[in-house]
Amino acid sequence: MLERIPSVIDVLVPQASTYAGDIDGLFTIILVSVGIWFFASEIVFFWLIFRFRKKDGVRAQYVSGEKQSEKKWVTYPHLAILLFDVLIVVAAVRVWYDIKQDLPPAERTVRVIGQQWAWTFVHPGPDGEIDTADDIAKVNELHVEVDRLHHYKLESKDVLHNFSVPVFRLKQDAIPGRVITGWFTPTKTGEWDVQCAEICGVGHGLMGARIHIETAEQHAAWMAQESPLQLAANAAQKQEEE
Amino acid sequence: MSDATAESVAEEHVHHPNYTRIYVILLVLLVISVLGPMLEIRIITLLTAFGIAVVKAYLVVKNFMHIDIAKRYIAYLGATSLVFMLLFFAGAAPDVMKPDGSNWEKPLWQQTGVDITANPEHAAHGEDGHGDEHGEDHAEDGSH
Amino acid sequence: MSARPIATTRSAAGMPTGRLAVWWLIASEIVIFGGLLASYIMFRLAHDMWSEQAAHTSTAIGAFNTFVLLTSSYFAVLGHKAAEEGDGPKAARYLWYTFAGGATFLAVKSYEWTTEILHGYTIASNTFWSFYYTAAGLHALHVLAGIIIIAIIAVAARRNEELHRVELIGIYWHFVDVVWIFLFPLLYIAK
Amino acid sequence: MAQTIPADVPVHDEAHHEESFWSHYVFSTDHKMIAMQYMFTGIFMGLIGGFFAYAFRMQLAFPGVEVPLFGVVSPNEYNALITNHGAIMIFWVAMPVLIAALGNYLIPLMIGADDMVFPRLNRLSYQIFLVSAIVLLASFFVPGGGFAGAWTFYPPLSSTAEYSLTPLGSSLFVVAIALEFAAFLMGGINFIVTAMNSRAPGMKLYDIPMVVWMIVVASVLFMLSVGPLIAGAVMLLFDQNLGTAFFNPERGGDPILWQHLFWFFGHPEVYVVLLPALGVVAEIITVFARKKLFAYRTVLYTVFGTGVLSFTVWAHHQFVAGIDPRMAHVFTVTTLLISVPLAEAMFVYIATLYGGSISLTTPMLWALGFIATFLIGGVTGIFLGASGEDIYLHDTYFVLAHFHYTFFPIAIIGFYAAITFWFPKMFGRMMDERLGKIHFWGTIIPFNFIFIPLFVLGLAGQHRRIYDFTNYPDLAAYQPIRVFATISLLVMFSFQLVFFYNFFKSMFRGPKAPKNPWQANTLEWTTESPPPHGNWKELPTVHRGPYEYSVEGRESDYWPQNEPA
Repeated sequence: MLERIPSVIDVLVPQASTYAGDIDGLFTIILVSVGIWFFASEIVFFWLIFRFRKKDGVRAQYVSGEKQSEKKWVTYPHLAILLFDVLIVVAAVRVWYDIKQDLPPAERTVRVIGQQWAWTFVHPGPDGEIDTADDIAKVNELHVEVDRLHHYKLESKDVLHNFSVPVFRLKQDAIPGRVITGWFTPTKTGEWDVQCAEICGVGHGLMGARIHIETAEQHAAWMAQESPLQLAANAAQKQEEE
Repeated sequence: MSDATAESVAEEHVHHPNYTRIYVILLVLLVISVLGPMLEIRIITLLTAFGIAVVKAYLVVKNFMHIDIAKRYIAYLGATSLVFMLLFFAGAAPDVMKPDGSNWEKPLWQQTGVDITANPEHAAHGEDGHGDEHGEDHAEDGSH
Repeated sequence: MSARPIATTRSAAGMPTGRLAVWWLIASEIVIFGGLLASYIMFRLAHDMWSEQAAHTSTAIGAFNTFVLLTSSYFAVLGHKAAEEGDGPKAARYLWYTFAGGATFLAVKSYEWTTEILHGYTIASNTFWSFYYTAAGLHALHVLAGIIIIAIIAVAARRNEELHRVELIGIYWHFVDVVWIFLFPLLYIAK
Repeated sequence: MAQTIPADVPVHDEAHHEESFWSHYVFSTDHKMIAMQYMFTGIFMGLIGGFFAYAFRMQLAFPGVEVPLFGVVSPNEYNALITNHGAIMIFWVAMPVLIAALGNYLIPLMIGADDMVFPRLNRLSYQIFLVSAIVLLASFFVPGGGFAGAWTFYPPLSSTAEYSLTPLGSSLFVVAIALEFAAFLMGGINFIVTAMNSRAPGMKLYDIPMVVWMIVVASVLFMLSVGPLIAGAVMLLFDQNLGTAFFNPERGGDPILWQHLFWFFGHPEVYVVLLPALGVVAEIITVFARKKLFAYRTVLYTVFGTGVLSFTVWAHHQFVAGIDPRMAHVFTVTTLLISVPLAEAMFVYIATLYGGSISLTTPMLWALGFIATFLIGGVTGIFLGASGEDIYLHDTYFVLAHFHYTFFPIAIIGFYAAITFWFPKMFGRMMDERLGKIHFWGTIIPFNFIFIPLFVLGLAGQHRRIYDFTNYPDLAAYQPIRVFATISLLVMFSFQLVFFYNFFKSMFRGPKAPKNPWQANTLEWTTESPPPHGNWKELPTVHRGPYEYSVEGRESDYWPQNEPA
């Protein structure tokens, strides 16, 4: 629903996951709701400064603001703000529920491991399961297939890290001693930044990775090329040649 | 100003409770709170240990610290700080107290309860036995 | 004594300044101990196996120390009563009894800790022991601060000076007592 | 004497003695001198914090360049710079200047008392604060350098030397912060008790000037929220140095616990520094609009409401930090709820201008500038409090720009408003209005030019605390925006020279200030400028509220609180 609202973030960062549109739509909703109040307040504010600037012979009025007829000028707006807040809460909670709390069944699972100062991504091999012999572990390189619902299992080996993929609008801290599960479904092929968004020591600034969103064919080809079985075979072949 | 000071001085000359009686009650409660847990029944342990702690604290605060004579807002102040601590507990406990939650788990949970390696005396004391409900923990400890 | 400002002698809130300040101090102490104990309780409820560790604390020593603190509190309140009656030397005497209680508490505590550390239960052994030493240690620091102040006040009270301070240190001392009343079951009894 | 002084209380007589330099400036127990000590220490720390900002902004705009006066910024130095910039600006600038300096200076003067209730405790509070500042500064020079794990010092990075690589720096950082808390606890108790007990005869609760209320409520918030973090700081110190494992998950601890302990304090802390600034603004706009504060009681209730609510919102800093997702719903609701009292406070201030006679003096410009810019900080907070949106915006430059739009108005604009307003009282001389206005425009315009671009960078997905964005292919293209923000910062800094010139020139050469240069009502304007030791020869009595301006049927448009009817 929210993704149909025009987005301002989209101009800067493409949307590459199913829920990116929701977050961008939510941004627009909040922008409009608070924007109205912000501009209204600033306009009234500057108008009052101009209108009631000091003039010779004009005295200020004595307004206590304690009378109901006067107080309504701040009471009504603040009730209206409460109303806008409710709207924002409802929208925000829905988006949050979909992204963080609800966990649709996975088609693929990747393990994401943060450590000082690199990301290790454990991809399932051709068998589609992680924690098996044909897992493909890559450093700072995440390969996912477009339009597949991925679960990530996020871990940290040492300090706090944060797995952030701006094109997905996704962010989650990695906590040592915890495994946090989340999900995403890529919708657009391409290659973008993955950042660490929680300070993790000297190398925090260098702890970037790249996400490669590939079509099914590209992904299969990559998997075939990188699978441990294939790599072992290549190595054996190389040895033979020597 | 002087009248306010006089007033506060007057306030101090209030009826003093019988301190000795309170003290004896406190000692009796102390004995109960020590004896209660010896029955090794969990509910009685909790009641005698913590229930009596609350009663003792109440007696001290009321009769020794004279909170009932002090201005009312002092009691509210103390209550407020306690309520905020409850709030803190309520906000933090879902993360800290639980082995797992919505979409997260702590895989190290089971093995980290007792860090035996840093505890040389454990072998000697571990076999004492402390009630059956801890049987599992012993098994857990044995694996280290 | 330096000059006391007129501000200190006013009591627009209906309470002598010193007593008001002690209560605010106690409120701030409640949240310090509260934060620590809330953290402890979270861990404690989470880890059933800690009772295994808690079993190595000495309930007898803990109970004796509770007795000592309750008794010292009793003397403190008797001192307060004496001070209100204007009997400085009597108040001072009771304060010294309180002082003796606090000192006994610390002596017993030192013996207890020495024994435990010699048995290998150090602050780093396990998170139960970390909380045990941190909470009891923070409390012991308050006892230490308390008896130092008690000594200072007792010396003045003997000369019938600053008698209102007997009440103030008393309130603080009772608070230290109350904290121990909760620490005792939390650290010693619950097993 | 209007005061009947109990016989056993010695009267101030040492004020008439010649005081030595040491007892007058260093070991003084006079609240005004302690306020000055806090203020100048705060300004000094502010210069250091500002210098840090200069160094790391230069690095961001021109990566790898040799920054003049600093040198090449290494990654670890960069992290240390941002960490200590944050910590200094909040704990060693905003807190001492807004709470301690203003509280010390204004509370006794505004409630008609001769000093704080515990002058020696007050002095001790400053001395501990000074030690904490020295410990922090010392931490930059120990082996390994200053702590570099962000001002929130999350463990395990802060608790484990092999991760942070700053073994001594991290411990000293924690010690400095703990000492600072101890100092402000003492100061806070002093403020609260003074305001509760030592009000001038006749001053009822609703006659207390708003800034005093605000400082007192802020002190209460500080006192009730800092406890868990003091306990946490002790636990962290033990983790660092004694081998405990409170926050170490491998041995049964939990790093999330720290985040709760920290933010349970950290969020009320925002209001701790905000409220005094709001109070300053209330004093100034009423004086220069010649208006009664609109709905005094409503303001007070919004302040109490904000204070209570501020204890219930802390985990919105941790939405994506690994807390249970279900908890986020609760904290979203409370966070958005807190916008209501604050919006109301803003509305009240704007409503106060209605029907006024507004003269745009320098302090008034700062106060109005506060409202205009703080509104931006306020509304951008809504984005971050909404859990769903925070997934994307958390820890981006959007957050950074947001809280600079709150903290800059609070700490910097609030300070300038207060200092230009009370300068005549503090130093007995007037500041230069023309220089003041140049300084105002030279600060407020570049300030917006620094941070509005950073909102855009945040929306583009740029994260905080990264020392060189050109390493990120998707972010490298935004370099011109970073350069623009840095140049704006340089412009803003250079205009601060105008302030310091004005400040020191006026302090020694400015025209003598009368007792009440702004024709204000509150009690501090009824004594000499600067007030003598003991503040008044005869302590005042209060007859009315602090904001009786332009009362109908009176010839003069102000009505001092102490003037009998």
